[in-house]
Amino acid sequence: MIGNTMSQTVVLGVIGSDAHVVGITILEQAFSAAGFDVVNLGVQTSQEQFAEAAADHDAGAVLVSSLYGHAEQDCQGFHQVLEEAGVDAVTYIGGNLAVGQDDFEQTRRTFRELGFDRVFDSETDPEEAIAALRQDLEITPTESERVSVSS
Amino acid sequence: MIGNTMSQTVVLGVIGSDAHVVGITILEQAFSAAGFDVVNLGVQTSQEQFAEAAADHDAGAVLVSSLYGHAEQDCQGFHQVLEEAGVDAVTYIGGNLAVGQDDFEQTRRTFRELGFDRVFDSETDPEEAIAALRQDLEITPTESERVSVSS
Amino acid sequence: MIRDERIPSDELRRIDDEIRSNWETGSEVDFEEAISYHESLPDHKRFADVLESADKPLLQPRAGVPRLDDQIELLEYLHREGQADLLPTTIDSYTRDNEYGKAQEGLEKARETGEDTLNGFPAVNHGVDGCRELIEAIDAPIEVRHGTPDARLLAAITFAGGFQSFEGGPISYNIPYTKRHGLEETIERWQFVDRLAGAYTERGVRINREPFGPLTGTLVPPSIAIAIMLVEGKLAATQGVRSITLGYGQVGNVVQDVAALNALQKLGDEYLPDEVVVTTVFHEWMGGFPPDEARANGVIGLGGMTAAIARPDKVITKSPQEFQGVPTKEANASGLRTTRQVIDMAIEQDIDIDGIEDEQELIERETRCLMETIHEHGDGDVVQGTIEAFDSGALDVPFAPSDSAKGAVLPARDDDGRVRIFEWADLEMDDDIKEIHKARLSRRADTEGRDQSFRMVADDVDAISDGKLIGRPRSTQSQEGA
Amino acid sequence: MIRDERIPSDELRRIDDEIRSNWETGSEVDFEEAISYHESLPDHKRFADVLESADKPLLQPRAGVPRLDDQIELLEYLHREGQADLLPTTIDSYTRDNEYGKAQEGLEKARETGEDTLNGFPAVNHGVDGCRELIEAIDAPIEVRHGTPDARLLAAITFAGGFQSFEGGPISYNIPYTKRHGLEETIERWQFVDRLAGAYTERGVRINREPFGPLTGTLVPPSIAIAIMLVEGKLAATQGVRSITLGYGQVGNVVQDVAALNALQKLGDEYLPDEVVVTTVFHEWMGGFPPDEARANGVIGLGGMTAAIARPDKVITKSPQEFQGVPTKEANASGLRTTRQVIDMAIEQDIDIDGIEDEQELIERETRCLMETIHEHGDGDVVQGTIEAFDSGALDVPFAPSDSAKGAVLPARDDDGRVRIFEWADLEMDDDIKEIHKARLSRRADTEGRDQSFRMVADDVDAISDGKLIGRPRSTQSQEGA
Ligand code: B12
Ligand code: B12
Repeated sequence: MIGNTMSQTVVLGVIGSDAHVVGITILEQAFSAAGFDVVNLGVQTSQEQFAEAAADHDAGAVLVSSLYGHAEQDCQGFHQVLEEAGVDAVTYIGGNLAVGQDDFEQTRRTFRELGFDRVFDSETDPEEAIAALRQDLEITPTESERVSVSS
Repeated sequence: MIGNTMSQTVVLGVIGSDAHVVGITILEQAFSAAGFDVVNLGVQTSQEQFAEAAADHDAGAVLVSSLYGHAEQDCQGFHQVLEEAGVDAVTYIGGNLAVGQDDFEQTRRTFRELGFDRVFDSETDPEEAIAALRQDLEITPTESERVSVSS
Repeated sequence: MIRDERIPSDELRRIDDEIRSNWETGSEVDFEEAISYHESLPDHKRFADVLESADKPLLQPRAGVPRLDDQIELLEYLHREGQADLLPTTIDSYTRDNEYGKAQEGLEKARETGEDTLNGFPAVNHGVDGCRELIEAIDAPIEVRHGTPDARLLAAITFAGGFQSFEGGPISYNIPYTKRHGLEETIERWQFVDRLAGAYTERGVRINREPFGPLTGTLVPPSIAIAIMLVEGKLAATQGVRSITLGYGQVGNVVQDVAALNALQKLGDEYLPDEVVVTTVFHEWMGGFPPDEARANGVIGLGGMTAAIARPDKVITKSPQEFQGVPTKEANASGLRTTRQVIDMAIEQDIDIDGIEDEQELIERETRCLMETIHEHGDGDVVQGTIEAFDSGALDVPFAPSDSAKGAVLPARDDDGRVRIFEWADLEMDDDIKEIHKARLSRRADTEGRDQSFRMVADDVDAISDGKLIGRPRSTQSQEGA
Repeated sequence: MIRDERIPSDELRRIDDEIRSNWETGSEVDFEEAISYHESLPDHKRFADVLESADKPLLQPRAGVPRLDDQIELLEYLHREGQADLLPTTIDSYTRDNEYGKAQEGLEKARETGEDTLNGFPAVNHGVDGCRELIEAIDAPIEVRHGTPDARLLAAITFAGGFQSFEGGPISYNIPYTKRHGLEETIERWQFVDRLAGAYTERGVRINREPFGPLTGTLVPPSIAIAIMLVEGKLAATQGVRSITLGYGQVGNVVQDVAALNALQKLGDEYLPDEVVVTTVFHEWMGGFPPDEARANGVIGLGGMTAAIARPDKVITKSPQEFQGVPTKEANASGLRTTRQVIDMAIEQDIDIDGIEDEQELIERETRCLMETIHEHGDGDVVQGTIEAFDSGALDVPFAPSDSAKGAVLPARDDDGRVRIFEWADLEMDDDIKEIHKARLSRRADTEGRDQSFRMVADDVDAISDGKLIGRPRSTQSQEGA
């Protein structure tokens, strides 16, 4: 698994039955331009499809997007599924993660507890996520490993 | 003083150095149309001018308008001045009575304590004030008298 | 091979029986009884009549919460405090996926915890009686709004439940809303929905149908949206629908928006059969909103202004909290009142803007090109033509997540902020029209001193949420800025 | 007899000495030292330069609180969170009445209790040093805004305190703001203010002067406002002012507002001497606001839209809390951002509305009639002409509380919502122009099936706060309503 932690391949998709595609279209573009290999699974991607693609491509990171407000339900057990598929990647989630006008810190906690290494709100500029990923993949791979395993 | 309590004459003006004239222009019009005799003192009227006009015309009611946010200072001691001039009229105040975004119930209390029989906010339709005055002048003159004396 | 033909009555009945067995509440539906129920409703709850007889744009928000009592309270609030003329019931995402079991779980969880665990009202689970309770509680017409590729059971239940307006269509609720549903499949399913609405219509209950005009909500060129509206309108008319509201989502350029709404009404009247009453609905900006309520109110204000000039029959309002998530009822009502104020202040004014006719003519010509190619692709049949045209890319929608559309066409704003086509891919269009777009876009590229590229598209996607209409590069912005 | 002539230097010095003895802080002023102070200020705090070189409308709110630290905090907030380009310091009412003692009491009470016991910033009491602390703390130009008939001491202190822009004028801060000050008196006093600004100007410190265009804020016919702006501009120019911003308050009809702003700039350039740089400022609706923030945002949105089309040099924004009282800083910033969003979305668009030229021509003709009558009343002297014209009623302002104006002219909206004159009283105007107004108003009366009367005026006064532009009688409203 050691070789994988430095993989520049990023698996990207919108989880559940969410069809908001514009955000990941922009993200795909931005991560590609930043030199990552992006596998864009598109919208309405299941947990299993994320896991399969991440395993197939030895992904260094799995980026989950959700806009429509069902992210919490859609991500239950997601990290279990990844683990079972032997995926050991940094996991990020971003977008509009709660139904309604929630407090983001609360939302962040919820998704951290579900196992995501980083949680981004919908004001996130792609550059922020790129900077974070550069750091997580190259500078502190072991720490991010620890976090995703302890989830 | 008994004869005066039923006077249909209304003295109207804007107190202090306030120059907002549009409201009293509308009020003058509405009270006249409703059959009252209106003495409109205009803007920037002092406490003494109100008292003098009310005494001169045996006014049944004194209607004070204030929009610019200094009403509380401008009305300190007003009822004293009226009393000294021998004015025994119903007193109303209306308009925008506090500086800033105050709670109106609090404002109402303040001006009731200063001696006004009724306190109106700036959403007041002239018809409401007319209805109130009809009631105060014709139906319960003694009660309104009591209130204005006990102030 | 599926064609644009009316579903025969026996077939209608067969499908109806079949789909009603998909969830327990399906058995509550009795068509004859439903007709009498609709007949018992007062005039001011008859959606089509209220909409068609209005003499200024009626306002309608979006709103849906899982529990019935909450939904009643929410709609009452929006009617009273937001002065909404027409009300919505937005359906949750599980129902849109026909996952009635999951919706039931969510509904039960909502009932237990009091939290909104679904992003809408699961009308199928509430059943006919639940819907009727809602219809009876609210003193205005209510429309079902959703995003469901297969809305047959939802239609059967909500029509019987007293709703007289139903949003969506086989393209507009497929291409922007789902990845894997084929167009042939959704057309067949929506033919049933329309046929059912037609069956009510024949019995005097004119169910209003409203294709979803904004599509992906993101820089959709007007002619593409209008062509799809015309197709869905025709399909609905074939099945007997007689009250059709064609939709359009604001792009933010006033001239283009007014021109597009004019073209939509004109082409709607032209392309749809005479017996159909065609109305229009204008959606306030459907793309990304600013993450700031004050700025969002500016976006809403521009929407209201556009509506005051174009005078569509209906306006779907946004709330200042659009960016953040499902709005509070207060924010939702506030979007309604901001819009109402702007419309009512501007609508009595004579505001004739130059260039609207020219832009309208361009939009009409483009739309006719697209309608022509659909006609040709289908050898005269609009169903086959639509399927084939999407398949070949001759018809396409920008940012379409669906596998049924190429999603290869890319829009960008010109120097005046009108949405043009930057990447045509295989979209069918006369060459001289393409030249017009190209010229307008290269004028913008000149202004900005940069090449046309995906960067420009991405900048345009973010522009309104960043406070501008046109996604200028940083350098130009600082040059022109104060 | 006072005339439009420049105050001689020795006279300027004499008055200056005299008025500076009215309050203790007056002695802090030292002209030469003040010039060096201004020279030490960075370019981005030079009001006239920033305003005149802007290439899109700059935004400025209204704001003033009694305590210096609070005022700094407030302006920093509006600059940062409201993205205001220019900042204000609104002066309290006691200072406007030259009651520096009462202002002092209020200020001390504010310092003790932390409450805002004054409705503005008592700049005279804060003195030169207090003003400079403010100027230094804020990274943008700041204007003094007030409403003071006799603003001589305020000007002396704030100019020396580093402010480079000063609102008001002898008519615009008299007629709407006070009952008993004679025009002759206020003109004389403002000649001093302008002369002082002119003295700074001669030394290279171009103090910007801004006559208050909205006047009573209530349905002021554009030509009346423009004529008064021209008079005040001329008076200021005579005293040596070289940067003049003429003002205009939104009436709410887009065509009339754009036409008026165009006319204001054009006539300003024409009537004022060439060496004056004339800019314009547009005030968002200055009359009664809706008692509802959502609706108020609609009013603000329409203001932003109008500004985007007319492109004045500056816009004074309103807050959604205008109705209620002095706004919180958050509401104030939100009015700025709503306006900014609408302007930035609309300003790059080509929005040419029909009829603007015609309306502009009418406004120009009316304004010329008024300027002509002023000229005649004063035998060529604009000071005497203004005094005499107000005295005869040939020049008048609707709803003027001042004894110096007849206040007999009454405006009403026509059927398109443009402000016309219903009661001319003695206002000077060519008969054919009066006929145009009459025809437009009788068209409205026909629409409404009622006579022209004060009722119509009163309905128009309330209309915007009631959610409409035109004050239709209830019956017509229900006829047209949905
Ligand atoms: C356009 C839009 C639509 C279009 C989508 C078209 C399409 N297929 O893409 C349409 C109209 C079809 C639509 C439908 C729906 N929508 Co919608 N939609 C929007 C809207 C207005 C803009 C979204 C957008 O494109 N933004 C522009 C892109 C560039 O930004 P973005 O998506 O936020 O992505 C950026 C960031 O979030 C971040 N990001 C996103 N994901 C990730 C992941 C990672 C790892 C990282 C680091 C960053 C990141 O980076 C991205 C690029 O900058 C938003 C509100 C808003 N934001 O203004 C609502 C919104 C997202 N929609 C919403 C809803 C509820 C729905 C529906 C359920 C509505 C309905 N009842 O019909 C359906 C859902 C359909 C479905 N099955 O998914 C809600 C979600 C509510 C919530 N979360 O609480 C929102 C917030 C609107 C609202 N206020 O109610 N919608
Ligand atoms: C027009 C206006 C002006 C015009 C006034 C022209 C004139 N001479 O009349 C101008 C531009 C000159 C002006 C100046 C100022 N104004 Co001013 N103005 C307004 C505005 C926008 C509308 C007022 C109006 O005409 N309304 C229409 C009439 C019909 O309604 P009305 O006045 O409210 O009156 C009705 C009711 O209130 C009620 N009513 C009123 N009095 C009474 C009395 C009784 C007994 C009863 C029963 C009912 C009643 O009935 C009336 C008829 O329906 C208000 C805000 C608003 N309301 O939207 C601010 C407002 C009143 N002004 C305000 C301020 C601060 C000022 C200034 C100090 C501002 C400044 N810093 O320059 C100066 C004061 C000058 C002075 N010496 O008075 C503040 C007051 C703040 C507060 N109370 O906390 C307000 C609320 C604006 C704000 N949000 O800051 N203003």
